[in-house]
Amino acid sequence: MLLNNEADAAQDELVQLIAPNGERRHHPVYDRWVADVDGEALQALYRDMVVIRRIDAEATALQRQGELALWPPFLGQEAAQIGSARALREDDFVFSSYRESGVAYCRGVDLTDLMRVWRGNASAGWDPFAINMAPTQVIIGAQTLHATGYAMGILHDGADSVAVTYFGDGATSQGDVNEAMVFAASYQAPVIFFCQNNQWAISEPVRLQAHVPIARRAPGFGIPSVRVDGNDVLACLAVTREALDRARTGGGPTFIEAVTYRMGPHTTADDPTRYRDANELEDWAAKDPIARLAGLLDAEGLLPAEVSDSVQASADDVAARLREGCISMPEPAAQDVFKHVYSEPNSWLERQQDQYERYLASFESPVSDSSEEASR
Amino acid sequence: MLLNNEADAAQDELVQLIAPNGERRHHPVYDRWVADVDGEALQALYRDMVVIRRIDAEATALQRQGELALWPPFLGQEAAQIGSARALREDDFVFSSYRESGVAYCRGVDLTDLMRVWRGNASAGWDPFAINMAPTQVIIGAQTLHATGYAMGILHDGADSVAVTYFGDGATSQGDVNEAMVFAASYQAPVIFFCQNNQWAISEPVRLQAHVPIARRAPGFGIPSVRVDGNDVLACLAVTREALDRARTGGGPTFIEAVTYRMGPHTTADDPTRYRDANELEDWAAKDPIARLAGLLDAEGLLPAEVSDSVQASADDVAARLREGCISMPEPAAQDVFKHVYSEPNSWLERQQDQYERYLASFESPVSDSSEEASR
Amino acid sequence: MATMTFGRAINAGLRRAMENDPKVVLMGEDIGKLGGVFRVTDGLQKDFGPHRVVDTPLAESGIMGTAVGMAYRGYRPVVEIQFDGFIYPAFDQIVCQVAKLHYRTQGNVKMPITIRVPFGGGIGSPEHHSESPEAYFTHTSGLRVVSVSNPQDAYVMIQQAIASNDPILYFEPKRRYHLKGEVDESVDITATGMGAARVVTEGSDVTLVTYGPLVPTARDAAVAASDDGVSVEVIDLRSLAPIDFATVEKSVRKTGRLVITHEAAQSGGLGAEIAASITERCFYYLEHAPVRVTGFDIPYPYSKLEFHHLPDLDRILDGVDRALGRPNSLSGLEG
Amino acid sequence: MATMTFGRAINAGLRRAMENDPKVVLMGEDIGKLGGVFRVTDGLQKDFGPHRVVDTPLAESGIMGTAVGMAYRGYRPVVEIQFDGFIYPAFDQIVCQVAKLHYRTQGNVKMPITIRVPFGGGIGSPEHHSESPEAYFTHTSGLRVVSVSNPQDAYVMIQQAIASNDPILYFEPKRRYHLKGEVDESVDITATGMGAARVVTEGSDVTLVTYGPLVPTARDAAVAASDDGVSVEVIDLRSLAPIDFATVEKSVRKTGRLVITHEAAQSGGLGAEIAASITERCFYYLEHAPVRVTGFDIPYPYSKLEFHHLPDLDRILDGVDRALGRPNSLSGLEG
Ligand SMILES: Cc1ncc(C[n+]2csc(CCOP(=O)(O)OP(=O)(O)O)c2C)c(N)n1
Ligand SMILES: Cc1ncc(C[n+]2csc(CCOP(=O)(O)OP(=O)(O)O)c2C)c(N)n1
Ligand SMILES: [Mg+2]
Ligand SMILES: [Mg+2]
Repeated sequence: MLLNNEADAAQDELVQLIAPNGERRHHPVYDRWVADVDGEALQALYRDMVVIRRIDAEATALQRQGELALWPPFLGQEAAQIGSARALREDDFVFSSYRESGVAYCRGVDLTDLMRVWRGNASAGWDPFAINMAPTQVIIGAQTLHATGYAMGILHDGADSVAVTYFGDGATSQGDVNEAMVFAASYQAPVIFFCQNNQWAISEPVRLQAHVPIARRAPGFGIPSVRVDGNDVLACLAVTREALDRARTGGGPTFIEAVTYRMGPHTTADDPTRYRDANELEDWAAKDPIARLAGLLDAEGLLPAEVSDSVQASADDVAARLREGCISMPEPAAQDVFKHVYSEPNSWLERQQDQYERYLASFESPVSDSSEEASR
Repeated sequence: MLLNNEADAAQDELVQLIAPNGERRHHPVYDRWVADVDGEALQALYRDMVVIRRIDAEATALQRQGELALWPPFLGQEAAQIGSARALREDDFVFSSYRESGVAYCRGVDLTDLMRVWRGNASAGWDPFAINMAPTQVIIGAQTLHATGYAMGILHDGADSVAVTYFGDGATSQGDVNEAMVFAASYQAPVIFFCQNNQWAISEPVRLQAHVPIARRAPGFGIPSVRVDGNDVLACLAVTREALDRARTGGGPTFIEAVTYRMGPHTTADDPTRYRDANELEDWAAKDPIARLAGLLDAEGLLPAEVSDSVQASADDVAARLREGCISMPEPAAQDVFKHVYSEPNSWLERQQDQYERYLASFESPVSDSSEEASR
Repeated sequence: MATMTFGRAINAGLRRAMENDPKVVLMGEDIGKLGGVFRVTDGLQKDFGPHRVVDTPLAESGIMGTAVGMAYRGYRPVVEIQFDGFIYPAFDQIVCQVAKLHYRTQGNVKMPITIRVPFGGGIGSPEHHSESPEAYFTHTSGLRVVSVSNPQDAYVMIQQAIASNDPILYFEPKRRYHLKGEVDESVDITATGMGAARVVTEGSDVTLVTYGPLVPTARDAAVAASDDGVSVEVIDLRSLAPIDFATVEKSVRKTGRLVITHEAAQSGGLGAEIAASITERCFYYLEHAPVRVTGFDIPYPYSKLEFHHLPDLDRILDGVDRALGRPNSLSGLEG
Repeated sequence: MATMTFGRAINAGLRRAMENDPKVVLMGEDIGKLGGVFRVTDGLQKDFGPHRVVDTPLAESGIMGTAVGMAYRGYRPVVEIQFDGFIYPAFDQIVCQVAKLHYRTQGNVKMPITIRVPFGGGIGSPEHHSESPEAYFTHTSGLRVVSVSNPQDAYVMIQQAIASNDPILYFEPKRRYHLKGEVDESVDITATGMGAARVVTEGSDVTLVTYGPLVPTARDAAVAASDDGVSVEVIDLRSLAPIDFATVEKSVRKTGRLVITHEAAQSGGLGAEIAASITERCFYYLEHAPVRVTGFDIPYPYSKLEFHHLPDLDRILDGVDRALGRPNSLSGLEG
């Protein structure tokens, strides 16, 4: 019997709980996963999204002002990041790419730490164990295997934590991501594959990576998957909670495709006008995740001026602290270049460090007498 | 909507045209692909299977006698190899692993060439362009990308040839095989992924690689797939013909899972009693591909003694030529070690070759006078 | 003669190669409409079409493996690896397939694949964007490796690489993409081989060997040294595997002193091979052990520290002093 | 003291490490019921269970990447790569992740991963089963690399590797798996570091440096040379990154002559680093340029030719002759 790839409308349908106009949509399966989300909780999600959008804008500004070397904006992906990350427990562990600053915010990252990598002051901004989130990953897809291995460790420990890995639509083409699904399915590891399909991998449209919806990939590996409106924070929360529950109760991995849009450039070094149509951006602007939740809150009277103002104040405060932390970051010392390559002493490196320190010292004082040196 | 991995019986059903007892089964879709296969053609397929089984046995014997360094038997997989390979046109191109000696036979490989690699006399036994089949591939899965790239070249050329790649169940876990599917789907390349699921990857059962039937993998990449009884030569012929037709007419790639069984050890160096049950072998022996076709032929009066005898004589003849070619293979010369590393002169290698030749020569004649050498 | 940037010169060379041979096909991530993240393929898809300039899915092993298949089919793929640090997923296909197929098939299968790799540091990038992986490939038999240091060589050598029937790693020093130079587009690329090293500046006291990004730095160092009365001969290797040791040997027989500089980590770097080979070939001419001025044995550091890692003019001069046996920061530590 | 084969000694070391630390987990293809294709893990799954001895899907990048995740979770994975030639699909995870995570996280994330690799040739295998890829890893900062040459070292060093918080490539010379030797299982593995080279036989005329599979061959060469009146000091490096140059230096200061032998291709091989470093450290003690006796710059050949590629006793003796400046096959070619 030939298995074909003709569209199965039901399969490809997006889970949506808030329509683009802000209307609450009911869903037979997923409503129950957000039944506890009351007005206050919705306001909190709103606050999160506004704050991280402000972080994104502030970081972009810092880059333009020369305070950051680079910044990968997540503008437009706030619902996918907040909805999923707010579903997590503290003891869950996140393995993300480079674009999940919104997720890092939810994990409680220090704002200065969030800037370190992008200012060029670190290769990893934070202590992964302090916030249970691995550092940014630049090698596309590599982190999905780490998450899977971590989840195998959870199984081993008999714990009910979950590993969650974030990656993009482009990443699904990498061998590593597919191998991660093989391992996750084989061991039934408690890992969630959270794919933010933001339609683009730098200049390449998602159609170059896949002719069928990405969510269809995982079932072929034996992993259930779900396609969710990635601009709907409630829907993202719901599907992530369901997946977490499955993982915690021995049900193994889940694949989530959050269909969203990268409204900005790939990074501040990119110029999207070279490859994409302005119209496309407009279409997606109409589905803006923040405006959408604001619509729902408004309709339910949950967005009075004092709430708006307070959210605004939070965002201002975060932005100010972010900027301050960024520009007052201490400069690293030359010797730092040699630190932590190994956890144990290494004769090759010690020799090089020793030579380099003498070399640096030679700029400060006249070269010392060679006989004295020789006696060392 | 959650896409799950619950078994869909219809999807997982094997295409079968000959039952294990030799009865012809009718199939609504695939009968037409073998409508032209008359008694003579069936006898030819039978002859092929008997001959390659004899090749396999002879090579195994040669290994036991120390004439081959190693041999990977394909015992039990004759129908999958003959059925698929006999569907091909001369201008199609095969990229296989190491176990497809039966396919190479169909491509017209010289019998001595077939033994070269396994005797340790070559890294590639034949000229790929002489039989339109790439040499054996040891790196699991690597060849699937070569086939896909070759198929991209066919597209480019506007030709209607097809690239066919063979690989095992274990190989499906490799990143390369999954990336090959991504590329094949993206460009709609005319390539057939022919997976011989022989239930084992050395000592690992297929369940370790995949909890769901392997044929389900491809549709998630946008590639139609089919699951076929790999011990049924007619069914293998039918599904391959259909896939070839699709590829030739612009329909892109197809994935075929041929469900079969490796009745022998992984290679002559392996001892399967360490990891698998004797009962399993018995079960599969009852589905033997050759006995099955013999049953059908018998029932239809197509296997009289003169046919059996002639087939036997063919097999004997091939075995004799194989053995003779193998044991009379000339030994390589020392200088061969340096040949063909590059197609253009290379100063590093020339120097090493020069040194080594002088070194070898020094065993033949006394070391020449150093002043004479110095003048070189 | 036209003045053009380094990147533009490669672009012009690619264009010329594509015009001359319809079997030349470019493959890579974002090389089409975007023209590559460094714009090296700018305009080529527009002019040659998406079948000659192929945007690929995001998978380096896939790119390299399909390029092998294209080569089987008679094409001459030119693969762009977006950044040095992203070549590793393709490592298996490069070392086990690309490098070996000609040998194992006794020459029946040619692998005329050119692998373009923007490499090296100095541009303030985050992790994995500043690697110098050349030594992995120079140690891989069956591959040729080149690196270019100026627009003219870039223009000529990309065409020579594409024309060669052997697989070639073509390393482009990314921090020099904007370097401008004269390019003679009328030059006959078949007139010279690709393997010859070039003496950049002649000198008599010390031989300074380098390639790619550090060639301009080495030249500056030679100028600075000459102010100090030291005559430095700078050699740009151009071909890293094989290395034109005859040219280096000739120089060292003259100077008796050798300094090698590269960005890659010292241990097991190309400098080791050069030091070892030249010591073998010129032992009785050497006045001092060959000196290596290289990156440290550390992962490439974050950008605020990269100029501590990268050899610069002062560190090269310090190396020259050491080769001359002059008292300096390391006096008494060696020899 | 017990007599055991090389393979058995590693097995015993693995068993001891697993008994001592429940966080030690073995991962790889066919390591469970089969006990690995070389039977090195024989019996371990039966005794420790399938959660401690994990048969993995057939995907090396997957194995290495999940091992990284296990390390994040506090485990100490011991990964078996079935054969040297199958390590390349994992290359990206090894060089970009395993090697770098400690550095980039400023020590917050430890990567106590041991990667066991049966390596080298001489067993008559087909392609990709006889590689010597060690130089790729010794050039990769952040990794440590060791190779063992006898059952006692194998037993001790596998435990030391597992106990170390740094990632370690542990190269096992597959053609010596059946070599037997005495193993003292009571030895305290913390008493000595893993990095020290070992003087196998003392000598005064030439220093002969090697590791792994060629240690027995080098020892035999020393015996043969002594019949000829030449006293060869054989050093087994044991640690390949970093190399204990102090021990080699001491020897070369005494002998003035250095021969290095390994199976890997010459250009860019470990021999280049040893020659370069020892020349730097002992220039004024050297009577002759360091001599390299290695595999050629070719893909590993098919087995009928492998003994032309692999250094053997005669080629090593020829190298010793060269280092002594004796007239021999290459007289007049160098220097
Ligand atoms: C192995 C590797 N190859 C290439 C790159 C260069 N690169 C960085 S981001 C990117 C696109 C990623 O697209 P996607 O996975 O959709 O994530 P997004 O950037 O859209 O969040 C590419 C090609 C890389 N970082 N790593
Ligand atoms: C990259 C790589 N990893 C591991 C191996 C070792 N190996 C050789 S065959 C094999 C099993 C392959 O199983 P499968 O793909 O099912 O093919 P089969 O042997 O059953 O035909 C393994 C693990 C290899 N050759 N290449
Ligand atoms: Mg994307
Ligand atoms: Mg199999």
